[in-house]
Order: sequence, then C-alpha cells, then structure tokens
Amino acid sequence: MAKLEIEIEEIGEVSVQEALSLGLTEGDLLRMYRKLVELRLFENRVEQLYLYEARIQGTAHLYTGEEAIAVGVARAIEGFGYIVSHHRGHGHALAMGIPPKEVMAELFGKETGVVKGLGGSMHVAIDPKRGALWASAIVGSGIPIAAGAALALRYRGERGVVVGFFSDGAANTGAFHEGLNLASFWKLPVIFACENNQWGMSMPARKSITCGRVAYRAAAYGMPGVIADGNDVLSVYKATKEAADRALRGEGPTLIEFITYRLKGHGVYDKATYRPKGEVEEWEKKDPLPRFEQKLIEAGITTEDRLKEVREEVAKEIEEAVKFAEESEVLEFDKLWEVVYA
Amino acid sequence: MAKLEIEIEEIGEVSVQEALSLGLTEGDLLRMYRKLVELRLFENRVEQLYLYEARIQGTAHLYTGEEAIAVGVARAIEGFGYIVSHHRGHGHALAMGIPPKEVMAELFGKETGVVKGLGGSMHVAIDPKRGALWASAIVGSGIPIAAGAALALRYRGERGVVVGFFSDGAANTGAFHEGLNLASFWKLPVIFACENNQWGMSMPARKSITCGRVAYRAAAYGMPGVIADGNDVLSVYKATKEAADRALRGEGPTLIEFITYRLKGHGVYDKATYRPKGEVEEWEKKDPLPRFEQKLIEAGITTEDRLKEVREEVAKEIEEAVKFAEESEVLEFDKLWEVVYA
Amino acid sequence: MSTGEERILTYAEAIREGLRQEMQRDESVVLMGEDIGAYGGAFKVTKGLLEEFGPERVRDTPISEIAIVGAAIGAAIMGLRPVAEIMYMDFLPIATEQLVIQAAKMRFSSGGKLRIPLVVRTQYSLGRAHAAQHSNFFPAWYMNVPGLKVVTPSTPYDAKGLIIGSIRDDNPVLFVECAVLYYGVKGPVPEEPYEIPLGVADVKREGSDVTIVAVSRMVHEALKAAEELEKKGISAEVIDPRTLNPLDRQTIVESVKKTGRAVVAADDCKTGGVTAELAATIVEGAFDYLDAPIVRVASPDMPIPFSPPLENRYMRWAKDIVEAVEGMV
Amino acid sequence: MSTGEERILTYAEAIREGLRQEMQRDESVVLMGEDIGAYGGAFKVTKGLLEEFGPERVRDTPISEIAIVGAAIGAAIMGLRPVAEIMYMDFLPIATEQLVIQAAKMRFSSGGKLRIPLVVRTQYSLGRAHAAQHSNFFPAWYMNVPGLKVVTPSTPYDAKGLIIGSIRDDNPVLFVECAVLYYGVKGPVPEEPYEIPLGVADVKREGSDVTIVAVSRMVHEALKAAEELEKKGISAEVIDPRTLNPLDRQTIVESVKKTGRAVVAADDCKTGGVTAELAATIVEGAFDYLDAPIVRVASPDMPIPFSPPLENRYMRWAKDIVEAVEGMV
Ligand SMILES: Cc1ncc(C[n+]2csc(CCOP(=O)(O)OP(=O)(O)O)c2C)c(N)n1
Ligand SMILES: Cc1ncc(C[n+]2csc(CCOP(=O)(O)OP(=O)(O)O)c2C)c(N)n1
Ligand SMILES: [Mg+2]
Ligand SMILES: [Mg+2]
Repeated sequence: MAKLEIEIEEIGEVSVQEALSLGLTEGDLLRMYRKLVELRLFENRVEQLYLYEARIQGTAHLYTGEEAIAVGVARAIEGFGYIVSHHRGHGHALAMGIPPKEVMAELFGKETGVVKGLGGSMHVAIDPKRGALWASAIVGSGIPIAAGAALALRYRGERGVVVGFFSDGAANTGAFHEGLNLASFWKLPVIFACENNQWGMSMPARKSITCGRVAYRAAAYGMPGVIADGNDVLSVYKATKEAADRALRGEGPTLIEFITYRLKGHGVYDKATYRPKGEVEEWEKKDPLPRFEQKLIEAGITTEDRLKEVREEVAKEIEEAVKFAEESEVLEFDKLWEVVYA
Repeated sequence: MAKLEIEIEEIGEVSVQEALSLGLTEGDLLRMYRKLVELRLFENRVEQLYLYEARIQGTAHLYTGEEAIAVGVARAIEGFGYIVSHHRGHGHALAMGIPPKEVMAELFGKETGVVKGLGGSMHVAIDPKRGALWASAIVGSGIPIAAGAALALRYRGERGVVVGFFSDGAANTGAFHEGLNLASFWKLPVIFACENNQWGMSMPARKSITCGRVAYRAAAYGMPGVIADGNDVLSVYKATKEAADRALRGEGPTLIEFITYRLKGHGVYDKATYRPKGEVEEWEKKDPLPRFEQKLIEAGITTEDRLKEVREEVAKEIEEAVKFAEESEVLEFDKLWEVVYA
Repeated sequence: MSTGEERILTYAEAIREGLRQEMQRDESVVLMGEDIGAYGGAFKVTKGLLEEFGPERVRDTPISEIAIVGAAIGAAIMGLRPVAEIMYMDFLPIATEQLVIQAAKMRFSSGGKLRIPLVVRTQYSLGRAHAAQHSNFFPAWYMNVPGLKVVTPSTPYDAKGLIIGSIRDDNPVLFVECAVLYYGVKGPVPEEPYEIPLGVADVKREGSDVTIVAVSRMVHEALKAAEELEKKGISAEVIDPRTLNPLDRQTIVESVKKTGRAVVAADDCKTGGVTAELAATIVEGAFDYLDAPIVRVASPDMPIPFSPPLENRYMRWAKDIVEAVEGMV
Repeated sequence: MSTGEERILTYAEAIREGLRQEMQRDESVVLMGEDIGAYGGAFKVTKGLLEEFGPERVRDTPISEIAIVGAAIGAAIMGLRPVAEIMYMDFLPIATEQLVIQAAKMRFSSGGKLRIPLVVRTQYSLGRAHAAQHSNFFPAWYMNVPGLKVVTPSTPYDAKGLIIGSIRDDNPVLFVECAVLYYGVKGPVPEEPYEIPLGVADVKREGSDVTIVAVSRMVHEALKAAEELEKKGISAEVIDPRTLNPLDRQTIVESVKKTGRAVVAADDCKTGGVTAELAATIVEGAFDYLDAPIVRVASPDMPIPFSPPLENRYMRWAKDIVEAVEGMV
C-alpha cells in the first residue's frame, strides 16, 4: 500500500492587518471596495435591463456573489498579469479596468462596446491592452489558451503571469486536463483560478467533481493546489499573490479553488428551482460585499457613511453607462468584413 | 494546510502459491503460459513479416514485453468481461481468444481476417462475441467508450465488467479525464487498465505524466488507484480480479497502472534511438515470459521440456496462421458497401 | 404529408413526445446530457422526462462532451439505444472525434460486426443573439462523414417522426434541431407514434417554375418566399430534404428537371456548406434541364455577430430567396 | 511557376526548409507537437530542427491535441507565431473546437482587437494502408469556417512557399500536407526563402478543352490524366487552388469559361466534400459557358478500408479523371 500525500494549502479569511502586511495600502483596500461595488451594481442593473426592461437580448450570466474573486485576482496581478475569461465575465472585465460604459455598450450590442457589439455578454472581457486576452463562451476551452499565453511570457523571458478563470463545471472538461498537464509539463507561469460557485448550471459541483474538491486535482499534475475563501477579497488576493510569486520565480503553475457561490440563477432567465431550500440564504450571509465593508469599518479605515457615498457614486456611473450604451450606434454591417481576417 | 491522503494499492509479484489460493488451478497457469507464448511468438513472426519479408503493409505496434497484462486481465475477467482495445492490440485480441489465424489474416488484409481485412493491425481486437468490443486507433478515445459499455451492463443489471485498455500516453488526453470522471460519477463497472510501458512513441512516461504515476490520477476521480507489476502475469491477474470484484459489488471503477515496458520500437519501423542506453537490457531481465517459466518450474507444475514443447506447438500454429492468411482472399470491393451502414 | 387529426404542437413538444413515446416503447432508450433532468434541458425539450422515467433513463452528466458521446457509443455497442444531447451545435466539435472517427467508422472497421444505434441530438441557435460561439450550424461537416446519418427537421410533424425514425435506426444519427423553431413554429402532430424513415425528402409545396431546396429554419423562409412569389405569378416548389445524409437526391433532381431552376437555402456559411452539396447534386443530376445558374442562399462567410440588428442582417430571410428567384426568371 | 535554379527536393524537405528558414528569420516562430523533436516527427518533416533550434523552439508535447492547439492559440494571441503539428488529420477533430470555435472567431469576436498568427500543420495518409482512423482528409469542414485559412500544397515548390506564406499570415491557418507526397514527389525548389501568398491558385498546366481543378495528391493524378488526354487529342487545363480558403474562384471560373467543361478532383469523400464547393463555384461563375455537367472525382462515401488492394480500389487515380473527361467531350 503506497501512500500519496497531497498537501492542499487552505487560505481562510485574511484580516485587514495581514493584508496590509502583504503590501496592500489602505488606499488599495478602498479601491478594491469600490471595485466590488462596481461589479455588484453593474450586475444588479443588468438583471433589471434584461428581466424588467427587456432592453438587452441574448443571455447573460451574472457574477453576483463572486465579485471578490475578480477583484482580488486583478489586484494581485496588477501591472504584470493577464487573464483569460469565460461566459460569466462581466466581473472580470470590470475588475481588469474595462470601463463600465464599454461593457454595458457591449451588452447593448453597440459599436462603442468593448468588442464593438460583436461579442455580447459572453465576450466582454477582451481587451488585450488591459491584460484581458480572451473570453471563451465554451466551458473549459480558455484553459489551454491561458497556458499558451503563459508560454509566450516564459519564452520571451517577460515578467508576467496569466490567470485562466473557470468554474467548477469546467474542471470536468478534457481541456482542463490537457491544459493543466501541459502547463505543468512546461512549468508555465499560469494560475488556474477555479471559481467554484457550487453549480454548473443545474449540476452541483459536489457531484460532478467526483473527488470532492477541484483543488485536489492539482495533484494529478504535480502542481500545488490551493483552496481559498472566494468570498473574502483578501483571501483571494493572498492566494493569488502567492501563486503569482511562485510563477514569477519560475516554479510553474498553481491551481487555486476559490470557494464562492452563484447568488443568481445560471443565466438571467434561470429561476434555479433546482437549488435546495435555504442554500441561497446561507450563502447570502457570506456575501463578499458586507463582509468586506465590515472589515474596513472595523479596521477603522473608513466609515459606513463614506462607503455609502462610494456606492452612490458608483450607482451614478452605472446609470451613465446605461445612457451611454443606449445612445450609442450599432456598427455598420459592412464593417464586419474588416474583422473576419487580419 | 489541508492534507489529502491518497492510498494507492501496490500489488507486487504474486507467487504461484498465492495465485492458487486466489482460485487459479494449475491447468489455468499452464494455459496462461501457453497464451503468453502465443502472444510473443505471434509478434515475433509479425515483426519478421514486416521488416524482413515485407509481406504486410501499413504499420503495426508490437505488444512484445507487455504480454502478461493482456493474458492476466483476460483470465481474470473470463466469462463476464469485455474489453476495449487500442492501436497496440494484437495481444488483446489473442488473449481474448480470437484465433491467431484470424488476427494474422487481418494483418494481411484478407476477408478471413477478424474484421474482414478492413481494419488491419490497429483494429484486430474487435469481436463482440468474444468480449472484444472495439479497438480505437486514436489514443485515449476508447476510454469513455469503455465507460459507456459498462453503463449498459449496469443499466440492465447484468453481471459483467468492462476493461478499457490504454497506455501512459493516453492518460494525458481529454478523453481519459472525462471518461474516468463520468465512470466515477455513475459508479460504473469498468476497469481502467493503463499499460504503462514507459513510452508514448518518443515521449517518456516519466515526463508526460506530470504527477509521476498514472495511478495517482485515480484520486482526481475519487476512485481507487492500483499499481501492479505488469510483467508478472499473476500480479496482473490479482489486481484485475480485485478490481473486477469491486465492480461486480457495485462499487464502481478502478484505475490500475500496470508497470511494463515496450521492448520494441513504437511501431515496427521505429528504431527507437531516443531510448537511453541500457534501458532495454534492464527490462529484458524482467521479461514476463522467462519469469513465469521459472515460477512454474520452481513450483513443480511443469518442466522445462514440457514448456519447450508448448513453444514448439505454438510456433507451428503461428506458421499455420501465416499460411492461412497468405492463402486467403481479399474481400470484393463492392461488398464494402454492405458494411457502411447497418 | 398526412398529419392525421389536427392536434397542434410546438416543435419542442413534438420532439419531446417522440422521445417519450420511444422511451415508453423500448426500455433500451436512455437519454444522457447536461442539464436534461431536473432542468429539463437548456430549451426544456426533455422537460418532465426525468419525472416520468427516473434518473437511470434520463441521465444528467458533468460538462464532458467527449464522455457524453463516448459513453453513448459504448452503450450503443452493447445494445442500448442512447440519445445523447449536446446542448449547442457549437460544442459538438469537442466530441466530433468520438462521433466521426469512432462511431461512424465502427460498423465498417469491425467488418460489419458492430451495430451503433446511437442518436446525438443537438440544436443551432442562430437568431437568438448568442454570438459567434453559440449560434453555429455545421451540417455539411457531418454530411461528409459516411457511416453517420444527419437529420434536420423543420416542422413539428417531421421532428416527431424523424426523432422516432432516428432512434429506431441502427446507425449513428446526428439529429440537429433549430432553436428558434422550438417555440417559434407550431403544427399538426398526430398523437400516436409514427416513424419517418431517414433518407426521404418532403415536398413542402408544389410548384412549377422554380425549385427551392431549403434546410431547417430556411424551409419556413422558403415557404414564405413561395407565397410572395405566387403573388408575382411565379410558382415555386419547396423541397425539404429532412435528412442530409442519406440525401434524397432523386426527389430534388426530379423537381429541378420539372422546374428548370433552383435556389438552395440553408443557415450555414456559404463556402463548403450544405448548399454547395445541394448545388453540386443538382448540376450532376439535372444539368441539361437547368435554365439558369443555381443560386445559393446561405449565411455570409463570417462569424456570427452578437448585436441583434447585425445578426438580423447576417441572417437570410424569405426576401433573399425571393430576390434570388427574381434574378433567375 | 518560376522556380529559379533547379535544386530538387522532396515535398518533406521543402516543408522542412520553409520551417527552418522562417525560424532563422523570426525568433517568434515556435514549433510544438507530438514527437516533433528527437523523433523528428512521425514523417521526419521536422528532423534536425530540435538540434538546430533547441527545445524552447521545438517543443515536444504529451498526447494532448486540445492543449497543443489551445496553447498555440494562447501563444499566438501574445504575439508568437506558433506552428502546431497534429500528427494525422484524423486527430484534428479532437482539437477542432479550439481551432474552429476559438481561433477562427477570435479576431471577429474581439472586434478586431486580436491577431492570431497561428499555423496548424497536419497531413492525411490516404494510400498508406492505415485504415479508417488514420487516413482521413477533411478539408471541406475547414473551408466552411470563416476566420480560418486552409492550405493544401501539392508540390515541393508550393509546399515551401506556402508554409512560409502561412507562417507570415496573421490569421489562423490550417496547413494540410499529404503523406504519400512527402517522399513520393520531388521537384525544383529555390534555396532562398520565398512566400506564396494565400488565396492564389496555380495553373499547373494550360489547356483548352477541359478544366481539371484538383487538390493535393489529385493534382498529380490530374497531370497524369492530362498527359493521357493529350495523347487522345484532348487538351486539359489543370488548376491547383493551393489554398481552399480563401479560394481563388476567379482563376477557376475564368478557366472554365475558356474550356466549357470541368472535372473537380480531391481525396475527400464526395458528399459534402471540397469537390462540392468547387462544383458549386463553377456553376455560379461559369454556368453559361458550361457545355457539360461538372463531374466530381472524389473518394467514395465510405470509410477507408485497410486492405491495400481495397484501399487502392477506394482511391481515385488518373484513369478516373480520364474517364470523367471522356464521358463529357
Ligand atoms: C463545453 C460547453 N458545454 C456546455 C456549455 C453550456 N454551459 C454554459 S455555462 C454552463 C455551466 C458552466 O458551469 P461552470 O463551469 O461551473 O461555470 P459557472 O456557470 O458556474 O460560472 C454550461 C453547461 C458550454 N458553454 N460549453
Ligand atoms: C489522439 C492521438 N494522438 C496521437 C496519435 C499517434 N500515436 C499513435 S500511438 C502514439 C503513442 C501512444 O502512446 P501510449 O498511449 O503510451 O501507447 P503505447 O504506444 O505506448 O502503447 C501516438 C502519439 C494517435 N493515434 N492518437
Ligand atoms: Mg460553477
Ligand atoms: Mg506507452
């Protein structure tokens, strides 16, 4: 009987104090708060626009409840990081600094959208100059692409790291397996960031991930596996920073499982009746926004009033984004021919 | 720091005595020896036919050195087992009882071949009435198919088990990941039998399997992982029997890594110059045939002379198979239309 | 097209009824795919089937298209009649190796020993503002794969009869539905089970001046176009091949021999698409009868844009068919 | 076709030289694939490149077609010019989602922000007794994918110029080689690097009575057929599109306008194959000039048998083209 011991690092809630010791400033924390709010209010507004105003067509997968991940990751890789996003990417786009009005205009299908209205909700997190490399609407397919982007960094000896985002469902795809194995094989500077939001559409992660935890799968590729609190932006930051440091030292990839929860249905129209009673309520208690607010206030960094002001400012910005989107034009059809080939 | 402990069962060399206690009779052991010889001499003859006689076209991947796996597995599942084979399948075909002349005629492309000359070397192990369900020449692709065959058994409540054969290289394919995960998800009666022959073409297993051991990957699917001595037919038998029992009890799949070695090049024309010096010689010392011979003689079950007779008998059979193949006809082209669709 | 009593169902309901009736008739019919159980499928086509048949027969899977198709193949080899669902045709390329290089070759490469009674259901979502990765229609790829059959129903009546025919067929069948038709078309569907054999085209409307061969959603555009044309004194025959492989070349060719003109219409991209095969088939079979070049009405050779007005411009409609016909008469 | 000095190379050597020269010229060119390093590739096309450029530029991979193409895409987004090798075209369906649903849509779905200078090299092995899972040629699938380019060289000269052209192209390119040509054809190849732009057909032989449009291996059969036909007093023009997407429709159509007859020939299966698109293109562009129906000379609609005599019967040869032409003049 051979025993294989796998160490999975668990990173629980991180205090403000620890965060400050990790190199974040109070200003950083406040900016992170603002981002969290931006992501949340954006999604709230989007839900409205779909469901009650019917002003957007197609579909959208809201990031509500998962905001701490995008915001924490983006901060941890700021200045040297790239991401590959997926179908639930509004939060990734905003966290990487794509202006809300560009994201909103994209949802409206307008020329002023981040990808000219050609991509819509599932392709908003694409803006290479801001580090957002690509967003795949096909579950899992972005994973080997993230590895490949990291290969380019390594090949050119550039100081950089790529974060491949995906959720629990994607960890069951062939692309996940091949992508992680190849990244380990070549020791690439990539972080596999699993946003385990407990559900893949109507499939519970606890069933589809047959070993119980996505992070355990790191062992199959000889890479470190980490579990972090995806509803604590500072836990996310810490886990990502450690993995980024490892990557920058040339020690290769890390798989991080961020434990979080999809507070809404799979897409805007999904009523998610398949969820057990009380589950949402349980997770609402761990909502990353109030949790972070409380931390900031308790640490004396800010006040409830100040945070309220932030929320109001952001709400106004989002409203402006809607107006901008609404007033923008749709691209001329003939211009599409210009972007089929380079 | 969470620790995940994975137990990998290791099954080393199994003695004749232990084998008898597991339910094998002396007659079984002698029959297994005869099969080993059949597989070996068949491949030796095939190599000749390609390289020195140029009587077969296309390619062939010889099973030389790996015979103990097919023979041990086939014995362990006799009467209730099915297999899915792959590109290196001559040994699987013979072990499952497909007559050498049918396999040989297939290599010659004749109508009397196991699949009428339509498949050739990479498709010889296909004969459903003997339990050989399919042979995929695409690496890894047979794995989910094996799982699906097991689903049918389970669905109908039939007492049976499916063995999906593959080698180390296949453990890096998406099909492996998805197939094992789905089999675990549905607790299917399937055995994933990895013939780790140390090489996938020119790629060493120790590099491509980034976690070091194929069996460790079982942990990613919450299924038992087993390492057995693939050059000891009794170790193979024991590991397979245990896994089959587990499957029959409804406890789901097992991943077994059989440690073995590909004594020849990847295909008949590969001189395998990429292998480190001395490696073949090291493994020749563990050749499953002499090892089993010695065991049988030491256990007093047979004598060197008797075994020599067996080898001569088998050699004659193989020669008859060549003659049979040579004298058979090629299918009429127009008959091909009858097998495009059912 | 005999439709029996005038019970009206949607296209989605018709498929569901076909699935349900086959499951009732034959225990070996098993469904598998993502979110087909409690969720009822992304388009609710399998709604209620989990409740009726239980989780052994309506099997939710992880997001593993390779394994869904692979497992369905394995089960089919062993004599089940699995119906695997791939949620969008855009995801099918993940499992194309399984369908094309495995399933479609199995009977042949086994020298006739294997039988693969497999159905893979999928749908294409052009027209739903789902952008370049969730709107693709690739029927021509699969027409190019001997050993596989390809079915593309356009009406509720056909959808029910063809899903039953596909399940009963002993070969791997790719059954491609069209999402905008699920709840966008209704039509008469008999209650009792009936089978439409694969390989028989349907003349959806008779006419004498031009033949319009149309696939899936474009059948409806062709019928609208035919009405328009009638007002202009042009009599159009509309043919729906219904199955692309086997393709009922004879029905198509005979029609063109009669009319002397042909428009071929489908939602896939023009170059290398199904309309190319239809055009080539007509030239081969009816060259001497053709009074004008065949016109292909197909999607432009570009990825599909999200923006609804752009997608609308991207798509082909009755008016495009009318224009094509007017250009040739 | 100007070939400069008369240095004779095999098709495999020509591709290798093109790869080597581009790697010398441009550090961003990186190769990846299975057994392309020490092994030199299954067909020895990359032989010696590991030794010359080292393991950072000639990268062996595990058996992971999804990741090979996926990683090459990611590297291309970041500005490398990866050349990924997929050992057999039969394995490409494993990675088709990456190539078709990812790479080919990226420029479009990014609103023009991304550039994907990616080459995927592969080969088809029809004629090598490798059976149904190692002999397939699927060019039409990929022609049906806007955003992707498809290249099918037939001669050493073209192979070198086109591999260089493909590497320099800023779009995803599928470069499909033909295994029986690797060491089966030789021809003049200039030593200096030269680029053949994608989208330009080559008239391999001029003629006036019939146009034979042929792809890859069938170009050589077409040339043999043209010689046969000449003996019979029939002058055949042989056109090699060289790239299937973009397809140089003009050169093809102009030729048929001149000759009035067309045979289209390729190694893929007939239904839904590249010959369907070629036929449809000709009808669209030269209908009024056609004196006879277009004939497709393509593989039969069945999987590929292993048995060498059967495979030989399965394949199409010069005589099939000759027969087709004789049937129409
Ligand atoms: C390969 C593939 N299969 C299926 C889908 C349809 N689909 C879109 S999102 C989704 C669930 C994804 O679950 P998960 O990966 O956990 O991401 P989440 O939605 O939770 O963010 C499914 C099945 C898809 N887009 N791609
Ligand atoms: C998907 C796929 N990729 C590549 C190949 C080409 N190929 C055939 S066998 C082989 C090596 C397989 O290695 P392994 O799985 O270890 O099997 P072994 O040959 O050692 O039995 C390769 C690369 C293939 N047949 N299928
Ligand atoms: Mg999820
Ligand atoms: Mg191996």
